[in-house]
Amino acid sequence: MTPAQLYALVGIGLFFVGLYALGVRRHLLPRILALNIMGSGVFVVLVALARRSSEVDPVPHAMVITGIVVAVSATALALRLMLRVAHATGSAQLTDTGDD
Amino acid sequence: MSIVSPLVQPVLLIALPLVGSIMAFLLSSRRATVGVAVVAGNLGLVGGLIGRLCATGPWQHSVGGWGAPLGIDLYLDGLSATMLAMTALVSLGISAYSAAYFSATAARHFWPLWLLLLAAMNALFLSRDLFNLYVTLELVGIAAVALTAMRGQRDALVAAMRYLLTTLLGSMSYLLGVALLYHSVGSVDMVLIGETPVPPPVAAAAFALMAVGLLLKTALFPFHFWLPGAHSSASAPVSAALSALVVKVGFYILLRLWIEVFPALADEIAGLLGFLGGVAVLWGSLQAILQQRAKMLVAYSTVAQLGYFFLALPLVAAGGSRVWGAIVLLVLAHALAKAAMFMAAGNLLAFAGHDRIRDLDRVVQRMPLTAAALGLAGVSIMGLPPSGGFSGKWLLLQASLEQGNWPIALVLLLGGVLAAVYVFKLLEHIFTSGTPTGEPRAVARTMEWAPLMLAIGAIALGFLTTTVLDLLAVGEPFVPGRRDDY
Amino acid sequence: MIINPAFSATLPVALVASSLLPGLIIFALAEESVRLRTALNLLGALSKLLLVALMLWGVYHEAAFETRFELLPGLPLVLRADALSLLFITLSAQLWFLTTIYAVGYLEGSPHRSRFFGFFSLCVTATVGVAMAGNLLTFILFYEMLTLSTYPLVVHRGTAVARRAGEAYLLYTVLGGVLLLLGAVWLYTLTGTLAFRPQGVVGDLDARHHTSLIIIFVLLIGGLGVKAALLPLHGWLPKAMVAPAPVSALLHAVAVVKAGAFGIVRVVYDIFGIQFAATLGVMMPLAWLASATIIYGSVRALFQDDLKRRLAYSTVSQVSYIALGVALVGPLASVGGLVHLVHQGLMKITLFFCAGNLAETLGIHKISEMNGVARRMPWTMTAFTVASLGMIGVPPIAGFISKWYLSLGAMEVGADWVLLVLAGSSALNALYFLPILYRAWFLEPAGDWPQERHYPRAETSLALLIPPVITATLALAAGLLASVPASPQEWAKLVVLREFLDP
Amino acid sequence: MTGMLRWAFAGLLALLAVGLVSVVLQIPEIGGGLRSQVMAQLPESGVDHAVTAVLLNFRGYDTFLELVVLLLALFGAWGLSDSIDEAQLDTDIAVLTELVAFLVPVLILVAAYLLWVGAYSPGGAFQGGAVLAGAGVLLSLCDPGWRSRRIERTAELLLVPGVLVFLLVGLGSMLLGGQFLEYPKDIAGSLILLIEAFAMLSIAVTLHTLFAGTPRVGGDR
Repeated sequence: MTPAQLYALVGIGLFFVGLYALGVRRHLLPRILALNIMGSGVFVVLVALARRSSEVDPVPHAMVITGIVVAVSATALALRLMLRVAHATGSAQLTDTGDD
Repeated sequence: MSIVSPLVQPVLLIALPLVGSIMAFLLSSRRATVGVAVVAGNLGLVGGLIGRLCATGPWQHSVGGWGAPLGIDLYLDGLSATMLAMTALVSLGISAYSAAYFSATAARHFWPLWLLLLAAMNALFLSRDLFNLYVTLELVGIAAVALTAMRGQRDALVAAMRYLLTTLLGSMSYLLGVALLYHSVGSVDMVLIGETPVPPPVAAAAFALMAVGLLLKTALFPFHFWLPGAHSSASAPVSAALSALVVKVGFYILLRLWIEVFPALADEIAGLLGFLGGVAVLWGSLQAILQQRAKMLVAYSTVAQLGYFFLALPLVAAGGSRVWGAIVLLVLAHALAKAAMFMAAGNLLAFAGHDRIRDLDRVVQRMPLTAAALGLAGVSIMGLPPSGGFSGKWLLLQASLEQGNWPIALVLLLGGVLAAVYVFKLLEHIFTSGTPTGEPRAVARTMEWAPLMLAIGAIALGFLTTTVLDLLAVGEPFVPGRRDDY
Repeated sequence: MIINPAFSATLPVALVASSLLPGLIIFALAEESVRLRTALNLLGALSKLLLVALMLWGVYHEAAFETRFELLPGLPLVLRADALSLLFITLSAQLWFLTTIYAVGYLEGSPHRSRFFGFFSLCVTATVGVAMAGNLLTFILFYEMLTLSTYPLVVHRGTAVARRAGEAYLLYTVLGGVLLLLGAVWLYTLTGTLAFRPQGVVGDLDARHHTSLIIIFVLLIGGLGVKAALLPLHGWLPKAMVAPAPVSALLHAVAVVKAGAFGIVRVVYDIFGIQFAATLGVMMPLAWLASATIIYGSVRALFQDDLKRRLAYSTVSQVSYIALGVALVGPLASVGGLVHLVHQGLMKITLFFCAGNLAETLGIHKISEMNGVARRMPWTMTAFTVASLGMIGVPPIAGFISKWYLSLGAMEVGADWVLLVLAGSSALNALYFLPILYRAWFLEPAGDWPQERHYPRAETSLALLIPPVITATLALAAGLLASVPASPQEWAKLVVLREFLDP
Repeated sequence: MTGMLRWAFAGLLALLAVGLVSVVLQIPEIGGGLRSQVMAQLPESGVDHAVTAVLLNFRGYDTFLELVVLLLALFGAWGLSDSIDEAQLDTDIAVLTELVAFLVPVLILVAAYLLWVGAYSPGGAFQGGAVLAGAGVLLSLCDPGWRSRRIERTAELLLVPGVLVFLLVGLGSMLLGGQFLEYPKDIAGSLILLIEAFAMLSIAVTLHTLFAGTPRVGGDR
């Protein structure tokens, strides 16, 4: 296994750790973080596999930078929304009977 | 390629609403005027594009002049043009409605977001680049969530939060699939990937990740859990946009993947998706029948109607590429009818202050145009003639009987009956005489006319079936094996 | 005969538009604009009559009227006038005109009249479309439109009973629509066409498809049988009698049950072809079913005290004469069935108009309240009497002609048991109509009428009185003048000649 | 979620992860992906750094849309801004104030450098913008009201030029006969720097507004 592949596997690991936390945690903050960790996992996969040969492929790097900005934007909105939800319901969790 | 007149460039479909959005953000008044003008202009542009498309065939626009795989290609064929036209038409109805619906305070939040959503959907329908599609998907998702949350009520906030988590999860799954594909092919251009051999396990994993992500966003049963809450708790024009347009976006990408990238793999999961679609039709319809509130009923109806798109996939897999035409017809018919229904339901809510179905008698009698919109949209949702819903269902029924696929035929018919039950659960209140209670709030005329016009559109689609199918066929998007010979 | 092709293509559209446009305008009218609404209604009805007359003349001289429009790939919307469609259109156009007058009088001062007349016009539009449908797709389109436009009329009163009747109506008709749709699409996958053609379109199919064809036949007849109130699909019809009298007229005589019966004729003649249907072995079961419905409806009618319910069950019974005539597979029986399409319409609309008059003028809804009513309302009860005697089959009223041809036809094809059915039915008709006539003419009134209203000029409002008198006269004339050219009987013979016997 | 379910969920995810790992190991070697093409076209791109060339030129359209995403998030947050009680921080910390007084000018310099250096080595608008936004957040931590007192007007106007300049350059290149964002070769480098400069400012202000400010801007005046 090359180091690039190893890093890619770490990325996969991050993705699933995030997914696990997203499924298990109830509080919204860890869930938003979990999505960020999943995103980081994907970004690591993208960048790591770009290094498999001696020549580094720059395109995935550019994609990751774009992806990070998108993730940052989404996270910002998610955090604001979380604050509003906490403000409106008194708890930063999604109750199962949350709609209505 | 370069002689395309500057007035009908696809890029303008992104630039115009984007500029409109920024204007609506910076202006301190007249937001609605700007918004409606921009959306009308968008419709004009789409009309011009379709004219060009029919005259000269499909064309691509290589952003930056590089071309795939280095650059990003925009691509316009009959399928993307049809989706753009659907978006433009429905958006105009929603915008006209919104101009009267929102208070000045709400309008300053609504218009920038809504016009950006339009720009994002246009960008998405024009893109052929899987990574660029990821960016546009995020744009659409974030805009949709922000619009849902904008109403600020508790139920809307909670639903928006759930929607956001779901849509972000979907994007992550999709992006991981794109990452696998990029590193196997060295391109994110759909057509190039489709032409390059990919090791089967990699292709399967990538397709599975992308499909799951898109299904989450398209709310196919059992991924529909977020939809009824979000679609019913948003403000009426937003509900209309979500149900009519936003959920279709994920389905569109899935469709493109199916045709361009993974035709063989897709055929293998057609059975599963068809099954889930069938369950969605029945489950969504039953839930709709059980609802006590009008907007919830309409939202569950969306769950059911989305099911039809997937229900038909086994028919495609069995060699009926004509079936795509029927599916797209259903997508269009649902967009028009469902937008009309949500806006009509919004009128009931605005008029009476509630949308409890039991007590609607007192309301609908005094809003004949809204009642007519509900009725006509209902005709298309039930799949009765003449309507776009009927044409689509007829063609699907025909395909399923030709292939001897009786389960699909039966679900199609049963779904129609169940739809009749929930549609008439709403409609029968139009004709019963209730005694008005309390002083109702007046509803602006445009808020009555906008849904009616869209509902009439859903009916008119029944008479334009062959025209739409001809437009769809431009560039032969559904013919397997057709490749860049333009 | 050669006519201008543009004219020949426009006429069917104009015929549809003559009620569609007034209907759509009426929806937009304010409740108070009574004059404009009435004017539009009558204008539409009159122009339709005029157009029908034009078309009758043309078709009699073998002109072709046809309009097509590509609706689905390979499946056009076709509006076409042939002898059979004109038989139906002429009936519905005339009766629509009279029903409009009647409805204007009947609903005077009641709420939601714009809505009512709007849907009323749509309903007739759909009927005309059903009649002129040139293929099964077009037929289904207008057939469903008929369902949708009649529903608001059935629930027009807005009461809980009306809502339940509406639900029953929808339940039956929506399920019927599903059967029809399935049958039609299935048929299309076998034949590649849904056109109505003399001798049908399925005769050339390979014998291995015959089982499918039998199932398709059952599906189509099932879908149509709902509106034609064939046993056991008739349940909605007696419930729907809660609707106002003009709506009952529409349901029972002008539009709905007729559309079902007409559809059965079309499917048998122009989809399957009557000879082929007979070789498939589906005609005899249809004849049995029709006979069973005839007897069942009559027996149920016997036990109803509510006048409109009795009339409703009578319709269940009488409409099946049409199916019976077709199902016997003989030219004479066919003439009997087809002519009954018209005759039943004339007689039944008279009966419902009269029932409405009794309810409107005196508040009478039950037969037991009708003692001596003929003295108070002689004109109404004369019309009622003519129509009921016609139903029984007393010569020289229209109903006699129908039964006469049906009997001849039954003997022609050797189905002697049908004579028993006809005789039994006539006896039952007499049993449930004669007591009404006896009460009305010969018994003393019990006292005050339940809810009497007085009118200065006649026993009731003229708008309510004139239509039943005209229809009763027409029913009498159709029998007396049966052999005059262009009488219903002669026109039915023309249909049979052109569609049934021509090679 | 109960304990058993958690374990089941974890087990399922582990299975999926193992499956995906085996898939990743099967991804074929494709010789540096698009590197050779990027390198071949690099001289045409107007910049010397490959990643910047991809970001701002070859896939400049993605970056353009990325700025739109940022703007969108701001619009969304703006729609949610009413009636949130902003957390009240204890801002009276001498150390922090000292630190900020020293750091902010440095960070501004770093941002400018990052923007400049992006043309030939790692760096660029987003990195510079993030650093600037960080400086703004630091300022907000010790003085939450600084922005509204000093530069609110300017800040609001700085939210949109990133997208607008990008769009204008793109449409302008179409007027010159090219495709969208097809920069004329001889001035590509200058155009990219122009785009990046405005993008950096907009990114910085947007990020700062999203994470530290109360976005109440534009038409609210």
